[in-house]
Amino acid sequence: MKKVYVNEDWCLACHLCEFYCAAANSGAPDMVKAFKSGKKPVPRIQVEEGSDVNFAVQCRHCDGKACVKGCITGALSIKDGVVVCDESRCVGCYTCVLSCPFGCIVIDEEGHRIQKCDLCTKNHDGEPACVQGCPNKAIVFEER
Amino acid sequence: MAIEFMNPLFEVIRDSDRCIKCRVCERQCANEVHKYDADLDKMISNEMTCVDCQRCVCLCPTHALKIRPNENQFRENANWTHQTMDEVYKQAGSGGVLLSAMGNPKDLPVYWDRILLNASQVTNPPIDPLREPMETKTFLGKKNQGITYDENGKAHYDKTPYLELDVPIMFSAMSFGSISKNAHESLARAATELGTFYNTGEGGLHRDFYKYGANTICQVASGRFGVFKGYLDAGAAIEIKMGQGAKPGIGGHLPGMKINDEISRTRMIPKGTDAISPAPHHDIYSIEDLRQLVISLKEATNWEKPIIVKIAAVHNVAAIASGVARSGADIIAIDGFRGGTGAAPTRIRDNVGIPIELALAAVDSRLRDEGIRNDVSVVVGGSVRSAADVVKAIALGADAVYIATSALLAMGCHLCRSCNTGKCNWGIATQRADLVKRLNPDIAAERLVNLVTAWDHEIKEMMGGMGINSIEALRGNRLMLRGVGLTQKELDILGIQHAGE
Amino acid sequence: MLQREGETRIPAGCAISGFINRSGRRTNGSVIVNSIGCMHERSNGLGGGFAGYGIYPEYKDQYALHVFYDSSEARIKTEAFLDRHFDVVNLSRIPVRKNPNITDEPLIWRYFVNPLPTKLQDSQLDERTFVARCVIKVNDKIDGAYVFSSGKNMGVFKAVGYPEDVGDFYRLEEYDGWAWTVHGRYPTNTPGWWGGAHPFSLLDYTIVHNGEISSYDANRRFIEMFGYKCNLLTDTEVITYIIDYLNRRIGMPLEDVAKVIASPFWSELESGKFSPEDTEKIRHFRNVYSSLLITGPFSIILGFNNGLMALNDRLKLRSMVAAEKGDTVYISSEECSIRTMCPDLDRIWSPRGGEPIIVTLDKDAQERVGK
Amino acid sequence: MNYVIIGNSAAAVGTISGIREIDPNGKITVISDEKYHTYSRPLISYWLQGKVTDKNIYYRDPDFYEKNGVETVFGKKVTKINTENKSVVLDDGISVPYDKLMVATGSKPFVPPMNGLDKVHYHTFMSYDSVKAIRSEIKPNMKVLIIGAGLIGLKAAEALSAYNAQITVVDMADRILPSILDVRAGVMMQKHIEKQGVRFILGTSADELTEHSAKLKNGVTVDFDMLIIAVGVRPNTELVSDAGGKVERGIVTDNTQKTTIDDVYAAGDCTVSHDASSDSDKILALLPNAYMQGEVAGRNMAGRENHYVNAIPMNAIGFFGLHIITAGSYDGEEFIDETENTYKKLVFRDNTLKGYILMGDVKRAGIYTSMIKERIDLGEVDIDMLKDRPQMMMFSKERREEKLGGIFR
Repeated sequence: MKKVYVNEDWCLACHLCEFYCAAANSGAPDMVKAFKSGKKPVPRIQVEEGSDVNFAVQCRHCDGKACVKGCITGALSIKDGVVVCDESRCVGCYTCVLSCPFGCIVIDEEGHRIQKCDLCTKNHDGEPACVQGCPNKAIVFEER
Repeated sequence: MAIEFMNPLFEVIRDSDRCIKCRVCERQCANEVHKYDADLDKMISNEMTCVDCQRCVCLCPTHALKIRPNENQFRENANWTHQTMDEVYKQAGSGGVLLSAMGNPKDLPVYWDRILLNASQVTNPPIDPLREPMETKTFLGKKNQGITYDENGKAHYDKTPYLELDVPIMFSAMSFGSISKNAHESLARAATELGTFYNTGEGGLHRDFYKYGANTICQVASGRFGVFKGYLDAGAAIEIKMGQGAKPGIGGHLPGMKINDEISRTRMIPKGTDAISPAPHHDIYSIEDLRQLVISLKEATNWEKPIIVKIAAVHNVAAIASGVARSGADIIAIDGFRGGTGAAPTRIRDNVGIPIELALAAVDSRLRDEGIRNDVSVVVGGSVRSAADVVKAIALGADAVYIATSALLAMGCHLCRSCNTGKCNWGIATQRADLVKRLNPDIAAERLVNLVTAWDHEIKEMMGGMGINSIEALRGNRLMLRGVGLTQKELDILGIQHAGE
Repeated sequence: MLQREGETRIPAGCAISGFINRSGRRTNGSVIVNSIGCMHERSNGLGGGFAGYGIYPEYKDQYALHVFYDSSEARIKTEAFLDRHFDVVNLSRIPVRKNPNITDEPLIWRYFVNPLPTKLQDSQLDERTFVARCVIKVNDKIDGAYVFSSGKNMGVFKAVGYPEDVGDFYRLEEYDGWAWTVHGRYPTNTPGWWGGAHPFSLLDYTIVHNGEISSYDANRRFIEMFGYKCNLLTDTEVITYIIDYLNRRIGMPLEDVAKVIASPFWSELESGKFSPEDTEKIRHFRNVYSSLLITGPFSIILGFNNGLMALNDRLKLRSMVAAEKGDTVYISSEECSIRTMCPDLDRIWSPRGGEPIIVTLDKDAQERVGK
Repeated sequence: MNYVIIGNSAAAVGTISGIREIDPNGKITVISDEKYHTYSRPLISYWLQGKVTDKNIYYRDPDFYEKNGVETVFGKKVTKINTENKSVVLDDGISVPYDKLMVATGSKPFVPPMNGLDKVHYHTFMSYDSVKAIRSEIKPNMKVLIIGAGLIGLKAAEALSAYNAQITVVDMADRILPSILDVRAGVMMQKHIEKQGVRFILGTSADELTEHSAKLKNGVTVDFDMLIIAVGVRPNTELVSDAGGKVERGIVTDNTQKTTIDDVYAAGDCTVSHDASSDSDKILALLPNAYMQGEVAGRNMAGRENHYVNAIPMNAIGFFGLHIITAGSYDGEEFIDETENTYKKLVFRDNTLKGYILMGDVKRAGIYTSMIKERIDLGEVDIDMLKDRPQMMMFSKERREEKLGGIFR
C-alpha cells in the first residue's frame, strides 16, 4: 500500500506540509480562505524540529491499528487499509490519542474531536497535499 | 548609532489579506528579514538585510509576498546613479574593496541577441527531429591524428584522449566550497545521466563523488587545492585554470569560516584557514611553463586524459589561444566576461574582460588561419543562457559550451548575487548545514537533466530547421548566422554577414 | 546587381547523369547529351556541363587544362604563368559550334602540359599537388582567367545554357570516353557565369552534384585550413576539395571517404550492423573528421582517373537511381534518362542514403586506357 | 464451526472480528440480555448529555451483524453453560449448542448496602436502559446526589450538569478519581469540576437514606431529587464459576483468553488481565482492552493461536473540557511538571517508563504509552526530550526509522 514517508535528511521544518494539509482538509477552496474564515484549520501532519534533524509525522496506517481497536464510538475504521475517522461520530474521548504509538492523532481542540491523516482520500486525487506541498521532496508517497 | 547613509535595496510587499502567518518566510530567510510579532499578531520585515533571493516569495503558500526594488531614490542623476552613490557610501563606511558575486550585470552588448539563425526554405528541406535522427554527440580533444592504410586497405590511426559528450553542453567549474556538497552532487549526477561532464572547480573532489569520475573534469588551479595523484586519476579530464571570465587576472579567496571539516579534507588545507588562490600559477609565468604543466599532468596520468586549459576572454585572447593550442593541451576553454563567480571584486567583475562571442569568433578564426584548429577543441562559457546561445556559439566555431549560471538557476538560484555572504537561501552557495539541506539532489539533478534535455531538444529543432542533422555540420558554420544592428567591424570580427546580405 | 559564383552563395537544384564502362569501351559523347536532354525541366538554362574520361588518348600523359578567359589580357597573363611552370605540349582553342541558345561565350582554350621538372622540384610538392596549386593560383590570382578542367586524359565542358545545348556547342559527338557525367543546373539567382556551371573539377576529380548542403560553411572553413581556397562558394567545389583532401592527400579509399562525408548515424553504429573494427573506425572518423561530414541534400557523381562514385546524403534527400547493363553502370537523377541511354537494363535500383556506388575500370582496362 | 458469544459489547465485537479474520464461514451467534444493537457503553453519558443521539450511540454500523454473518439473540439471558454437551441454556429454557464459546458478560454496577436503600428510588449508571431511566426523570434544577467520585460518577455528573442539575458528589475516599489520578492531579481536577458548580463531599459515606435526603456519616445531610449510585462495578463471572471454571477477582484466562474450561473463552471486563506495567493480575475494565482480548480470543477460537500480552491500565477521559490521559502504574521515580492548567507526571522504574498522568495537555500521549508497552530502555531515548513532551524525536535515528519507516541513508 502506498503511504506517506518522510526523509528527515531533506525536511527543512518549513512547516508548509502542515499548512497544505490543514487547508486541504478544511473544505475551503484555497489556502487563504481556509485560514482567513474564522476557525483555524488543524493539520493532520506535525513537524518535529530538532537542532539538525527535522521530520514530519502523520498516521502510519500501521498494522497495530490500536486507535481503531480502542475507539469507543466506532468513529475510526479501516477503509482499504487506510485508517479513517468519521468525525461526526467522534466524541473527543481521546482514547486513540492514548493509543497511537506515533502520536499521530491530532486533537481539534475547538471541535472537541480528533482529526487524523486519511492520505487525502477524501479531498484529493493522486498525491496527498503534504506530499504535493513539500518544497524539498522530503515527503514522498510511495509503496515500500 | 551612526547615520546609515544607505537605505534598503528592496521593499518587502506583504499582502495582509493573503498572509496567513504561516511563518514559512521567517523560517526560510537566512538573512532574517521576516519575523512574526506575537503582540501585533502579524509578520513584520527588516528590509535592510533583504537580498531579493526570492526564497520567501517562492515558498509563500498564499503568494502574499513580493520583493520590489526600493522606490526610495536619491535625486536623479544620470552620472551619479543610485548604485554608484550607494557604492561610495558603502566604501566610505567600510574602507574595503567592494565584493560581488555571479556575472557582470552591466548593460553591455549581448552579441548572442544580435545574431540570428538561418532556416531552410524550398531549395533544401528542413529536417524534422521527431522523424529523423538528429545528432548532438560531440567529441572534445585533438583531431590532428594521422591515418594510414596498409596494402590490405586496413586503416591504422592513433587515438589521443578525448571526451565524448552526448550533448554539447557541460557544467563548468564550480568548486566545492563555493557551492555546497549537495549542489556538487546534483551536478555530478546530472552530468552522469546526461552523458556529459561537470567540473570540480578548484576545490578538489569530495570522496563521495569519486564514483562519478567518468563524468568529472578535475580542475587544477593556482591554489592547487585538493590536487594529488588520486584526484588527477579520478576524473575523465584535467583542466588547468589560468583565468576566469568574472575576474581575469585575479585569484580567489574562500574565507576560513567556510572551511569546515569536509571542505578542509577535500581541499587538503587546515580547517578554518582561508583558502587563497594566487592570481597567477606561480609555476607558470609564460607559455612555455604552461606547456610543461600540460606535459607534467599528462605524464602523471599516463597520457590517458585530455588536458583542458581554461582562460578568460581578454583583449588578446586569440593570440593566447594560439599559444595554448601549441602547448600540447587538447581543449581550450574560454570564459567570457559575463561568467559567474562565487565572489569577485566588483570593479574587476564589471570592467575586465571581453564578450565571449567576440572572443570565440576571434579564436576560432585565428586557429583556422594558423591551421591549428584541429590541434584543440574549443569550449566556451560565460553566460550561455539558452539553446539558441548554444547553437550560435557552435556555429561561430565552438565545439561545446560550458554552462554554470544556467545550471545554478535550474537548481533554484535567483541571481541575487550574494554568494559571497555564504547565506544562500537556496542551499547552493553556502556551507551552513541547515541551508545546504534545502537543496535536495534528487530534485536538483532532475531539474538539471530536464534543462539540458530541453536545450538539446531545442538545439535539434534549430538544427533541423537549418537542414542540419548532425551537430558537427553546424560547428563553425557561420553562414547560418546573420547579424542585426551590428557595425561592420563587429560583423568582421564575428565573421558573419549582416541580415539581408 | 546579381553577384556571381564566388561573390555569394547560390542555392541550386539540378539534374545529374553519368555512366561508366568497366571494360574501358569508349562511348560517343552524344549518348550522355541525350540522357540529360530528357530531364530538361530539371534545369533552367543557367548552366550545363559534362565530364568525359578517356577522351584524350593521344595526350594521356599530359594534364589537359581547359581555361575560360574573359579577355586577351587574361590569356596573356595566364599563358605566361603556364610557361613559367609547365612545358606546354599543345595549345589550341577548344572547337565549338555556334548554337543560338549559347551566347556570351568567353575565350575557351585547351593546353596539354607537363610540369617543369625544375619548378616541380623546387616546390617540394608531388606532381599532382603542384598542378593543383597552380590551378588554384590561376583561378585565385589572375583576374578573368578560370581553369575549369585539369586532369589527364579527361576533360570538362561547361557553359551557361541548357546542358543539351552545351553538348551541341562543344561538339561532344566528336569525343569518345569510357565514362561520362553531365550536369544540368537550376540555380536560383546567378547572372550566368560560365565558370559557375558544373561539373567542378580539380585534376581528374570531377563532381556533378544535385542538392544544397547545409554544412557548407563548416566544411569550407575546415578544408581551407589545408591550402584550398573555395573561390566559387559552391557545394560542388567544396565537395571536390574534400574528396581531393581525403582521397588523394590522405590516401583514404573512396569507401572510407563515403563514411566520412555521409557517415552512418550513431543509431546505425549502435545497432551492431558494422563489425567492431569498422565501428571503431567510423567512430574515429566521426571524431577526427567530423567537420567533413556533409549534411543537407546531395546526390553526387564523382569522376576520377579510373572510375565513378555515386553517393547520396545519408537521409537520401535527393533522388538518384543506378542501373546496370552488362559491364556498363548508369547513374542518374531519374530513371528516364538511364532508359534513354539503355532501354533494356539488367538491373535498376535506388541506392540507399550514405551508401556509395563505386565503379572502377577492370584491372586490364586500367592498364589499357587509364593513366 | 459453531461459535456462540455471550455479550454484545466491545469484547463481543472484537471476538467477531477475530473469528472472521480467520474463518469467514463459521456460524456465529451473539446472545445478549439487552435488546439493543451493539452500542458503546461509554457513550451513555454523552447520550444523556445530548452529545450523542440514539442513532450514533451504536458501536458499529446497523448492518454489522449482517455483514459479518452473525445471528443475534437479544433480550435473552444465558443462565447456564452446559460443558458436557457444549451448550448454553437461555432463560426461556432453550439450549444453544456451541463448539467454541465466548463469555463476554462484562460487569454489573456494585451497590453497597446502605441503611434505607430499600426505601429509596435510585439509579445506577451502567447501561443504555439506566440512562434512559434517568433521562425520563431528570428536570432542570433538580438536586442530584451521586454516590461515587470515580470515572462513572463523574461522567454522570458531567452529563447531568447539562440539565442545570444541582449536583453533589459524595465519596468515601478523600479524593476524586483515586483509581487513575494521584493526589495533586485529583485536587486539580476536583477544583476544575467544582468551578462547574458540582459540590464534593469527600471522605464520608451515606449513613442513612430517606426518600429525598441522605444523612452522611460526617453529620451533613444532603437533599436530593435524584440519587445515583456509582461506586463501582463487579464482573459477571457466575456463568463460568457455576460451570466449574476458575474465577478469582474475575474470570481467569490464559493469554489466549481461554478459561480453565475447554472451548470456553472469556474477554473484557469480566476477566482478570495481566498488567504488564506492574506485573500483577487485575481487572482492566477498559474498552480497548476488551476489544483486543476479544479479537485475540476470536482468532484462537477460529484456530489461529495468538496471545494477548502487554496489557496495561490506561484511561482517556475528560470532564468539563479538562482531559486526562493516564497509563501504567505509578510506583517508581517520579517526574512532575505542573502549570496552572496542565499536569504531567512520568514514573520511571527499572530504567523504563512505567506510567504517566497527563492532564490538560494530552497531545501525542500514545508515544508514552508505547514506551511503557514496549518497555523501551531509557538509555535509547533523549530523556530531556522525553520529559519535555511526547515526541518521536526522542528516539534514536534507528528506532525512528523502524517506527516511521522513513527513508534514511
